[in-house]
Amino acid sequence: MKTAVKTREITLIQAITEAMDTMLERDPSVLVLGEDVGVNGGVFRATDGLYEKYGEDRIIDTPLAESGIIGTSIGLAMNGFKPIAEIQFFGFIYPAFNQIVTHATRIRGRTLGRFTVPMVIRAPYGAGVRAPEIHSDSMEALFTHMPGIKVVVPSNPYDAKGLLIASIEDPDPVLFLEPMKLYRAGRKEVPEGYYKVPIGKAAIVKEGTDITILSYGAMMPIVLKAAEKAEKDGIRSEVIDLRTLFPLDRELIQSSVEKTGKVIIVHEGHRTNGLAAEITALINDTETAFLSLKAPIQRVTGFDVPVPMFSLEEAYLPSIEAVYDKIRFLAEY
Amino acid sequence: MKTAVKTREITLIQAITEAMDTMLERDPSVLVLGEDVGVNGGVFRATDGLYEKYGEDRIIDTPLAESGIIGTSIGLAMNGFKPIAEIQFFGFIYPAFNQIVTHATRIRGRTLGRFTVPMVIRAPYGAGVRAPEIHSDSMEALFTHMPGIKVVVPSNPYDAKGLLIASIEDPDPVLFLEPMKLYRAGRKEVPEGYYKVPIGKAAIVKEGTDITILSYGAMMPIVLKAAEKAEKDGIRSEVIDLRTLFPLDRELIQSSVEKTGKVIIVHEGHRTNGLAAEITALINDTETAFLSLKAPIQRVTGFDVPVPMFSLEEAYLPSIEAVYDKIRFLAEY
Amino acid sequence: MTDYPMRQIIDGDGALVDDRYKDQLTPELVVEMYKKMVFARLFDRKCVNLQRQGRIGTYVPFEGQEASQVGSALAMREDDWMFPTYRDHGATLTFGHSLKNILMYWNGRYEGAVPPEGKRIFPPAVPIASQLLHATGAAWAEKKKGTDRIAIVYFGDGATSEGDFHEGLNFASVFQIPVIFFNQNNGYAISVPTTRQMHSRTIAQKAVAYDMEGIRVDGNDVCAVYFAVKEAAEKARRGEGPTLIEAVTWRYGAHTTSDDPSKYRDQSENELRRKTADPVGRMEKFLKRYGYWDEHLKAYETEATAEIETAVKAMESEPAADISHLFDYVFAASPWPIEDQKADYHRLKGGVR
Amino acid sequence: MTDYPMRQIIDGDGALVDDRYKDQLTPELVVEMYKKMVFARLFDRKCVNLQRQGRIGTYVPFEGQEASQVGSALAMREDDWMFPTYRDHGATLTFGHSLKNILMYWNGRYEGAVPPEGKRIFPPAVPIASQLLHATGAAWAEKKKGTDRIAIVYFGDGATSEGDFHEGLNFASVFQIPVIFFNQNNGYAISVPTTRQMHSRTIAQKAVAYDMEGIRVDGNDVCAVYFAVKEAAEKARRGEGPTLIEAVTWRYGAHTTSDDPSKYRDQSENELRRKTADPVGRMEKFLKRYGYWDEHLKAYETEATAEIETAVKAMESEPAADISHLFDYVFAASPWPIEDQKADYHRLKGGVR
Ligand SMILES: Cc1ncc(C[n+]2csc(CCOP(=O)(O)OP(=O)(O)O)c2C)c(N)n1
Ligand SMILES: Cc1ncc(C[n+]2csc(CCOP(=O)(O)OP(=O)(O)O)c2C)c(N)n1
Ligand SMILES: [Mg+2]
Ligand SMILES: [Mg+2]
Repeated sequence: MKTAVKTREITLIQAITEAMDTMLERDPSVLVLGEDVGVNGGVFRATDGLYEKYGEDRIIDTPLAESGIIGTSIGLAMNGFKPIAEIQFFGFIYPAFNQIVTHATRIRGRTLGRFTVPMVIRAPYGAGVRAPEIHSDSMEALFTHMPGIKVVVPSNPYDAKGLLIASIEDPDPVLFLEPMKLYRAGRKEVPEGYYKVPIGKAAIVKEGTDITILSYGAMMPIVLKAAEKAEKDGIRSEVIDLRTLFPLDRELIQSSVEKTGKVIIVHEGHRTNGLAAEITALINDTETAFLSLKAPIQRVTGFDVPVPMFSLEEAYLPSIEAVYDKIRFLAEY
Repeated sequence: MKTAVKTREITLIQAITEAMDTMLERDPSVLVLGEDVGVNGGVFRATDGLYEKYGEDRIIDTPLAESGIIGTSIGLAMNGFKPIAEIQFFGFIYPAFNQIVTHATRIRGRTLGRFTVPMVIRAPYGAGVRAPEIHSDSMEALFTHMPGIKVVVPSNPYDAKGLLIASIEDPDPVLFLEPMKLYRAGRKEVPEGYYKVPIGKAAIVKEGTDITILSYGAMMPIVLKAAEKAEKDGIRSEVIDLRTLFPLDRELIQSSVEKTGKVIIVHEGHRTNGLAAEITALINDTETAFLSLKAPIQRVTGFDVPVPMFSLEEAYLPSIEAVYDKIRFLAEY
Repeated sequence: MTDYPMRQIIDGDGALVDDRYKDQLTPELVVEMYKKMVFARLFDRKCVNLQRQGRIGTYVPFEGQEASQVGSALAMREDDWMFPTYRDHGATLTFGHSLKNILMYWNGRYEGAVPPEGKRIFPPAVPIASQLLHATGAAWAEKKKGTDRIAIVYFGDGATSEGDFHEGLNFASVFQIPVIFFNQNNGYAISVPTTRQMHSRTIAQKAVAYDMEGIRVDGNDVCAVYFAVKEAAEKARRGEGPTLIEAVTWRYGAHTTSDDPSKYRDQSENELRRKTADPVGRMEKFLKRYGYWDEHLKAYETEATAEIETAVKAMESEPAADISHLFDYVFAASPWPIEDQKADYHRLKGGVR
Repeated sequence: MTDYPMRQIIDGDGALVDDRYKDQLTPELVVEMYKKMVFARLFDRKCVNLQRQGRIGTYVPFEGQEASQVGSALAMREDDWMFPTYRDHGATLTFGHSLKNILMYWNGRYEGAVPPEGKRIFPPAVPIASQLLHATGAAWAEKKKGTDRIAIVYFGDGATSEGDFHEGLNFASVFQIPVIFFNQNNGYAISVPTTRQMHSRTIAQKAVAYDMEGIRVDGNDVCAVYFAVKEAAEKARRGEGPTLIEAVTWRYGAHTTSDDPSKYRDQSENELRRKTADPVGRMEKFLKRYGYWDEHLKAYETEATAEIETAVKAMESEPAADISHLFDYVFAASPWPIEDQKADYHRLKGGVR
């Protein structure tokens, strides 16, 4: 028996607000902390209305100090609360790096589970919105390399809400990256109230038999457009939205690769030691997938240069053409 | 005509001291900064004698603040000096992460070359010396992913001196990682005075035809022992010391892989998004290398768990057996 | 607790309230101060308009902070170092930065962070408070070279919460580095008021932690700012170390052009402040009151506007951003990954495979 | 500049120099203080010996700092939070940590950072100053829960240079969090003397930056430390916010067992201090002087030694480190990469492929 769940069309950022709202309501231990998240409702309005609804004890404007935000969140988390710490832009997470890599991720292990850090770090990431300098980084690979934290990146409103709720309920630290470019890029049917999208599961967003394209976050629309273009040439790509970057959904990647034997990985983070490197290695590690490869795996990524000022950001970002080029290359291989 | 260069047998850490001494003497703009590098000569004695020789204006005991050390070094570097900043242990570099990833690496680009940051960050890294907690990290992959910095890791006294001198002369930031475990692990012939080992070049330390083993730093002795053991079974491994992790020596890797068709990559850093992932992807990217692969590339790495307290560090670290196991696996493939 | 009274030389009505500086307030100086503030304000308003018209990207306005920025910049020597934030174009312009380049900065162009040849101006600091350490390092270098050049570094009230603020002041005090920490306390860090940013009543008192001199000054009084910085600069040049200056000011506008200040503050306060404490208005009153006013100063606005318009035109007639700026300035010599990626980029653009 | 005189209750000769605390110095309390200090010292010396014999790894001795550690720990309530550094076993032992576990910590064992059931003791902080924020967060949680539990966090003079020191004090002051920042100024951060670490004459004065109460206390006077912390604790419990306490002390030994202090300081100062200011010796003098001394206190050393020896035996008879500690505690449920790697590890150990 299925209960009718009401859905509405909302944007990705509204979905994020809803996820926090839902969890703030269900669980009194949930807190929101960050710069400008309270009275102002967040610089992107992700926390809009929450301050009014839950008050300053739960929606907390902090001083301007990322290490302070994460460090105190760790203390709150290991003493009974579930902090959702907002980092205003992903490019400003670095001052908190020590607190994340040395503490948030290690406290469970260091104390054999006596103390734990159930917290979510939310941050808008990525280029393409003409933001000021250093506001457009996409350094998720720094965090997938770091043991002890999960990394989640939604690409649509439905996943955003369900994954954020799952992240808040996760007993361990989760880095939740929000594609700034997709915050208001479109609306999608999203259920009211509580539901979860599981962490660690990718999704096939377009089935196909010729080429597997793996991507996530703000690159999904680019990839889909390239795949559609190639479809007109008769090339059927299977497009997978990874959704979680650590741990990766090995089974889904593997089964798709075994089907197509050809793989393109697309991300806007830098190439060297980026996610595409790990996924390439993962496919290589899985003997059946490796043996089914009919061509070298193709990486379409941000370049090994800093994310530029906005006049050059389109040149930096993987383009539809760049993905299409690789599709053609593999189709003809 | 070759001039006879005097050599002596010295340890890796002595070689590092010599490199700094050589450059401090040749170039008055070279400075050494860090915690306990002055009066104390460094907690590992890497700067032993330098304070007495060059005085407190050039060998500078700083306050205990990594962001401060790197941040002021950036200012010194872009105003005419060449700071060698010591981070006492690699695991304590994280408080300086913002200064490195946002500033040291981006200032040349942000100012189209008007300001530059010629500096070296030295840090002892790695496990296996029964150090206290959090003193044994091996997070080099965080830095290979970051545009704008070179990453160098010597494994023997000769390379250590020559690479450090090259790093000090480099016009851009260089992260120079020193394998703590090899600081005093043995002596090697090292020339007196000035010489360089080029950044970006790997070295074949053992030639072979059956399997290529790529590694660096403290793992080199482990790899060599495993290769020797396999040699007794008649398996001829080619062992390559990467020496520079960014930029990698693509040509050498490629030519060896094309010769052997079988590859093992060994590092003590964590597996996911570690160097082995990038190297696997790099081989995959190079069509000739990819096509010559006769078996999946094998990764022998530290696990995706924090580097443990020392009672478990041997379990964490890649062992001779683990490398040997992969050699056998590939030989039989 | 230590008390830091707010220094003032000219009050909101343009009256000279501190006689000690009378002789130093030459006609040239006060007119220069006034003109630079007018120029800065016109420039700032122009930028806000350009942003509204979509001719530049997000912009960070500084209207209301002209006295702090102009006064401090004028007090520095031409060959000194300046480390501004994203909001300090009033300071950098006064200090000799290029109008066109600043405009290009907000147009997302790398040229924007490049100062004119010979000018020691760092790119605007974006990650809050990180620049305090760069300034400290650069000034330390001057000390090591034995020059008497010094550095001034700008930062906001919010910046005082970051660890780098603390590390910068500590390094500077330990090594007695010739750097001026110039804080513009404009009451807000985006939406967060100073009272929520810190529990201390002043920023100046934070200097106590470093046994450093701390000074609190009316940041809307260009003269008070000027002399506070000048004295700190002389002290630094004499080798007597760093100073922390808190200039108490106010931004009239939004945090950036994407911000809506009515979400977090009562905007009517702006109008009150404009009447009673405006930096430009106050200086105009002063000039008139003491006979420095000259009708050609009225015409100066037209002159300044023309100069700004010329720069806008120059900015807009620049060719598109140079793709080499993306690839060729990461390292002195690009390593193969960048070279390869650049070639691949060009191959794709050329349509050849 | 603000002045912070050093509080003392008992001087180096064991004389009561501040009468106000007379009534509160009950026989039970002073004997307890003495015994805990004796115990801590014996434990510390034992550890140094164990390290020399290769029975534990690098160890961080605290001899000389017993008064600071024992006094502060005794002033806390059983159910409070404690955030120690690697050098604060005198405090954690007094506060109820397990002897055996502390020994295991220095034997590279994860069990070492696990406090006895119900005890709110965090693992020793290793990256300097990071723990100030954890303590602030944990105490904030108590405030949010409405309890009157508070937190004490330990850190050294060197730690005051890190950004996290500043951020911790700022957060605590802004949110009026019930946390005590307990600084042990032992004169050195490894080889770097306090005079080189900071330009300020005291650490206590750094509280001015946060309009926080700062207290400077003789860290070798267990009574002065005890009452300073007790008062700060009561204040915090009343909801009146955080306090910064600087306990001025001295470590006799090396920074760690791998350190050679003769490289950077004149070791003769130790002997002088041992004579004139030793925390244990002073308390013994006090007890004798005021008639609290009891011959069974002499025997206490034997008792304590036996207890320590028992713990050492227990530590040494532990089975080898459990490999599951490496893999099974990173996440609540290990994701596949860890599960796979664990399986691979076991496969290799089992010799099967
Ligand atoms: C490290 C870092 N965190 C967050 C931000 C986002 N941010 C930009 S400006 C700002 C407020 C700065 O306030 P203040 O220091 O008072 O300077 P003001 O903008 O008022 O001039 C914030 C939070 C940033 N740029 N850098
Ligand atoms: C972030 C960080 N940097 C460097 C170190 C190495 N280190 C360990 S102890 C120490 C000195 C600490 O001095 P202080 O804070 O005075 O404490 P003490 O050791 O004297 O008790 C240093 C530099 C570290 N543990 N963490
Ligand atoms: Mg401000
Ligand atoms: Mg100390």
